[in-house]
Amino acid sequence: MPDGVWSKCEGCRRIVYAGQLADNLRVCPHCGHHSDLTAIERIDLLADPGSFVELDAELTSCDPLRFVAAKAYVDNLAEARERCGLAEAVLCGRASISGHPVVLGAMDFRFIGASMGSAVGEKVARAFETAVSERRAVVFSTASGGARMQEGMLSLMQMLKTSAAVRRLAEERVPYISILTNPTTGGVTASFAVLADVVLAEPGALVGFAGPRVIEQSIKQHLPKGFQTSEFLLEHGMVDDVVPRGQLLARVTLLIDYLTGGGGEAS
Amino acid sequence: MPDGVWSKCEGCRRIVYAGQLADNLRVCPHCGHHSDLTAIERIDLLADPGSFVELDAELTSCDPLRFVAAKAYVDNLAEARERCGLAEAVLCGRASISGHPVVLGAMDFRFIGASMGSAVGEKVARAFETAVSERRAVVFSTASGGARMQEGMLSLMQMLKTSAAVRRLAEERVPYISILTNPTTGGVTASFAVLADVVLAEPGALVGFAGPRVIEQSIKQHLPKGFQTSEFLLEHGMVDDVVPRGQLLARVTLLIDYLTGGGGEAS
Amino acid sequence: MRYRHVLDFERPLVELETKLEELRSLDLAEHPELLEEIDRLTQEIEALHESTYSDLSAWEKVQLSRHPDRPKTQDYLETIFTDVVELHGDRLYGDDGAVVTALATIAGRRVAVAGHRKGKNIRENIARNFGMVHPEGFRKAMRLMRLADKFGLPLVTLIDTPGAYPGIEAEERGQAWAIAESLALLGGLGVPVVAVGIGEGGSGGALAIGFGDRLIMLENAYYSVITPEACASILHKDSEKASEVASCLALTADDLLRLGIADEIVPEPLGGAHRDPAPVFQEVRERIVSVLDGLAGVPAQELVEKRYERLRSIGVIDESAG
Amino acid sequence: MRYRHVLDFERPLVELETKLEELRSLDLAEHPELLEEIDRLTQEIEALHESTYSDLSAWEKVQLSRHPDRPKTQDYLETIFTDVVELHGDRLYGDDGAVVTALATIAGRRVAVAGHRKGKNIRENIARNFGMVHPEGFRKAMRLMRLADKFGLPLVTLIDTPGAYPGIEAEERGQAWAIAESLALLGGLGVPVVAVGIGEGGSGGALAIGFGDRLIMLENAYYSVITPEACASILHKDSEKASEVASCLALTADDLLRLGIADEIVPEPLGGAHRDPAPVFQEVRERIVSVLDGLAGVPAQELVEKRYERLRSIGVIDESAG
Ligand SMILES: [Zn+2]
Ligand SMILES: [Zn+2]
Repeated sequence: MPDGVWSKCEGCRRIVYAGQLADNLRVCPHCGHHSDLTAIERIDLLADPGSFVELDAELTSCDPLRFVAAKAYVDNLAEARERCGLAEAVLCGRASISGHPVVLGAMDFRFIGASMGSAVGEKVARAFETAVSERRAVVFSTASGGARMQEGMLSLMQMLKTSAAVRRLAEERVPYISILTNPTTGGVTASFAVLADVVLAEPGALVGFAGPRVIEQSIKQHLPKGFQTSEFLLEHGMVDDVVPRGQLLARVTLLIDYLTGGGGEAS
Repeated sequence: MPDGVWSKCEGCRRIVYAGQLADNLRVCPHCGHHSDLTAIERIDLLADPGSFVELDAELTSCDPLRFVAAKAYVDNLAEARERCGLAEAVLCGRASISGHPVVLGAMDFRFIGASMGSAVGEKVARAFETAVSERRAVVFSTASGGARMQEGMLSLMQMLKTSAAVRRLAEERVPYISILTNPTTGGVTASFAVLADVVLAEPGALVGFAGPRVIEQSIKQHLPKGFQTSEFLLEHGMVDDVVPRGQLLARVTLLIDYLTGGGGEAS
Repeated sequence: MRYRHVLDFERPLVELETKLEELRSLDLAEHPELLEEIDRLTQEIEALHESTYSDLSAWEKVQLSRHPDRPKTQDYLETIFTDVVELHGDRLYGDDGAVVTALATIAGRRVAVAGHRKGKNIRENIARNFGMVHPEGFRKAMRLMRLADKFGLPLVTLIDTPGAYPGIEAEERGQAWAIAESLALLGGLGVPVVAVGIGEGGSGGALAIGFGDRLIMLENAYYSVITPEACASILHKDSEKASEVASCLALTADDLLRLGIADEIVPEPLGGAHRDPAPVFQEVRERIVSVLDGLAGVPAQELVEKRYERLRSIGVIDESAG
Repeated sequence: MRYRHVLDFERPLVELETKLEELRSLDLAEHPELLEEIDRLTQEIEALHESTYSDLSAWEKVQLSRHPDRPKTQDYLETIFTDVVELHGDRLYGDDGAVVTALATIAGRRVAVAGHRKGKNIRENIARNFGMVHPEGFRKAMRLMRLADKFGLPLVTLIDTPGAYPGIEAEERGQAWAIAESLALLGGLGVPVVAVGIGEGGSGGALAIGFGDRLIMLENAYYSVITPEACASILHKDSEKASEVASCLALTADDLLRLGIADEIVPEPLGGAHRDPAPVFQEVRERIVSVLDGLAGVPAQELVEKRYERLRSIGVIDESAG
């Protein structure tokens, strides 16, 4: 399919012209299907133009276990960096959203499934620490396949590291809003992603702990339609709302406004 | 049935001699059925002999609404006082349990179903306040049919009053152990009874919010066997343990010991 | 005027009004003798209207408080608040439709709002379980309370429930535990709490979010330790005696004011808030704002202490002797 | 000696041992020529025993960690602790049999204990879901953690789970939410926390209660970001390659020590802790007590800060350039 000209919608299988899709924030104009965004597109969606200044841009993963499977982990990393133009699977930085100073984070699923290894965990923890010291609200768009198994236990421990960082933020009463996007599973869901004061999700996103295939293997039956979608989570009380991409900026702005006012007059 | 000689067990319908029943803490030697105890029996079960000193013994209910139904509330009160030899449906006092100084409370179901009106709420709140100021652990045996409707909204507000009193106790990190006995329902269950650090229940006790008849009327079907028993609550994660009466003193003693040590050496 | 829902005690009035409408629909030029009859009937209706609504019994107020057309929590959210952001779920089990939680703005002041939520029709009422709360509803409200406390947002609660739902699953998931924890949390919130009784105040399910530093009651709202029907069924084995029992339970706004539980009463138009909601919304808004302004800047610890003292003072006891 | 359960890599050894027993059961007075054969076999077994167990691969250790006869959390509760008071339930939904929470005494020191709980037979394992935790299990552990924090009781955790349960209901009730909240809580406890890896350490379900101020690993316990089988199934579409993958994942006690995650290793008898549990219990008890004594009296805030610094130091990154 010639890239950049037209594409087939994953939701309704209809043909959508690229320009039209881009104008519509990559939401299908026919069926409302939300296509995945890159980390940079996520930041552009929310940050005031030109306001994003990346933190820890130089911080990258290593290969402490010299992990080799079908491919060597170092080659996975090199290939992902090359293809995505990113040092790692997460971008964090200072930014402003509708004038509010924030720390803004976004994950990029193209980068080894936005899995969380040492570098992702470290960048996330530092982002929360910056937010504490500068009393900036945190807004985080998550996407992840889970922990980065190529870094073994070092990767698992990032769940605890990032959760502890959120706890410190919460203790200082600095607001945190997370946006769960397709897909967010495993160790990222089960750590900083869901520990926000307000958890939003994009329509139709797959969000859960265990992946659907793992569950199907475990229970030896097919999963019901709609299982582990944003809408399923809303019904089960796990997210505050499912927000279409076109309304996300307005909603996040309003939420920051409520949570940073300290009970005073509306701005 | 000639009182004090023999009685028919409500659990197994067998005849039990009164002396045998009394020796066995009023637990049926045949089937283990736990008969209801009076407030004084409850205190005797736990307090070191002679250690109980009642608080607010003079504090009694009034009839602020001049409530009259089948009987006038004032007559209910007079009759209950006469029959039970108690000023109200709850006894609270200082005591020691296996040497530990505590505030000990016990409710008496014979007194208008141990319902909670202004006087019960006041006595319970004062008991928790005494525990805070003297840093005594609280041990409370509950039994109640709920709020005392003859005092209307004054009665409902006692739920909030007693819950707020428990919150202050919790804030001061003073331990609180409750023992749910048959029956504990309505406003007492839904306030101080279940807010303890450790919640124990006697075997087979009926414990819940709505009474079984109310639920049956609401859902128009019969309730499953064992519904709202202590064992049901244990299975549903609501109580820490179901403890037979014969083991209660030892268990409560051990728990006080754990929760008052402040992490030091065992005494 | 047609009423969609007619309460028992309104029936004589509605019959006269129907008759009047019929007369008016006739050609009066052909029947000039009817003019007098219409005049007479109009006066009669006016008098009956006054007598029907001006001195309502407790039971009549209970009926009014349950009127299907009566303004509901959702109406208040849509009229007296702006920038409403609804927050869903308890993060534990579900999202109870019988409770709504939101961040909202009232006359420029940012607050958190929790309310019981009844529907206006069968479809809505099924989704919202007729405003009868399950444990996950109380836990949803607790999440909002913690958020309000954390970020210094005053809490406004809107009370309108027949009570906590009495059902098997509600008991299984700890109905009593959820209510008790909610009460303890409410007692310790370090932000101003304003509760408004807008309709039914059914027992523990109402109380779980239904008290604060100030309790405002609508004139025809009730708040009771038990529903009159349930009380009659226990005391008289006859739920038909509800009307008799209702006046004993001290459940009207006036009773609550007298007992020192409610602080102020918002008057309703004759016949109830649904006859002309706009001034009621206006008045409720002003009262809430006035309470919020009065409590603005009070330190958290002082709010908690004062609320506890207020609670401690409720009740009538005798300490003189047994 | 008969083994109830024989692991794959133990099979050659067990075959020889079985043969030796058969020989010994013969009448040696009638067959004196067998004495020499018995001697030879005994030596061969000794050598094979040594070589089988002395340099176990990661995969062999994983198998040992799962051995049905291996001492479980319940065994530790019964041997190294006294005055155990089990506390049940999460006060929200249920009482997960896959997690045990208790107050207990160890060498005279009062502590709180949380552990994953596997069974020793099918019946127990069904009740305990093979140690695979549902959200209510994590919430049960959280209740204990809060109790420990409130009353200043050090927390001891015993890690032994294949992982959090991957099932429909677990997801419905917020498996990820329960784990995440448990992690945040663990990070902020103002009491000493000692974690002991006694068997399986399966991913997030292990981590939720599986870290603290000190992590003690049994020699043959493992702790892994993913089970070797699941990892092999993802990387090679072939769960049979688990043995190969196991050695890449850095999941053994030695690996964890090298990576700065574990602090100390408790040696096991050749063949695993189940061959001779008594000295293992003894050693684990001493190690826990020693950690508790080392941390006694440290102020809550300092414990939390140090734990955070410890966590912050875990990971290998490059900051020099992209
Ligand atoms: Zn489409
Ligand atoms: Zn019996």
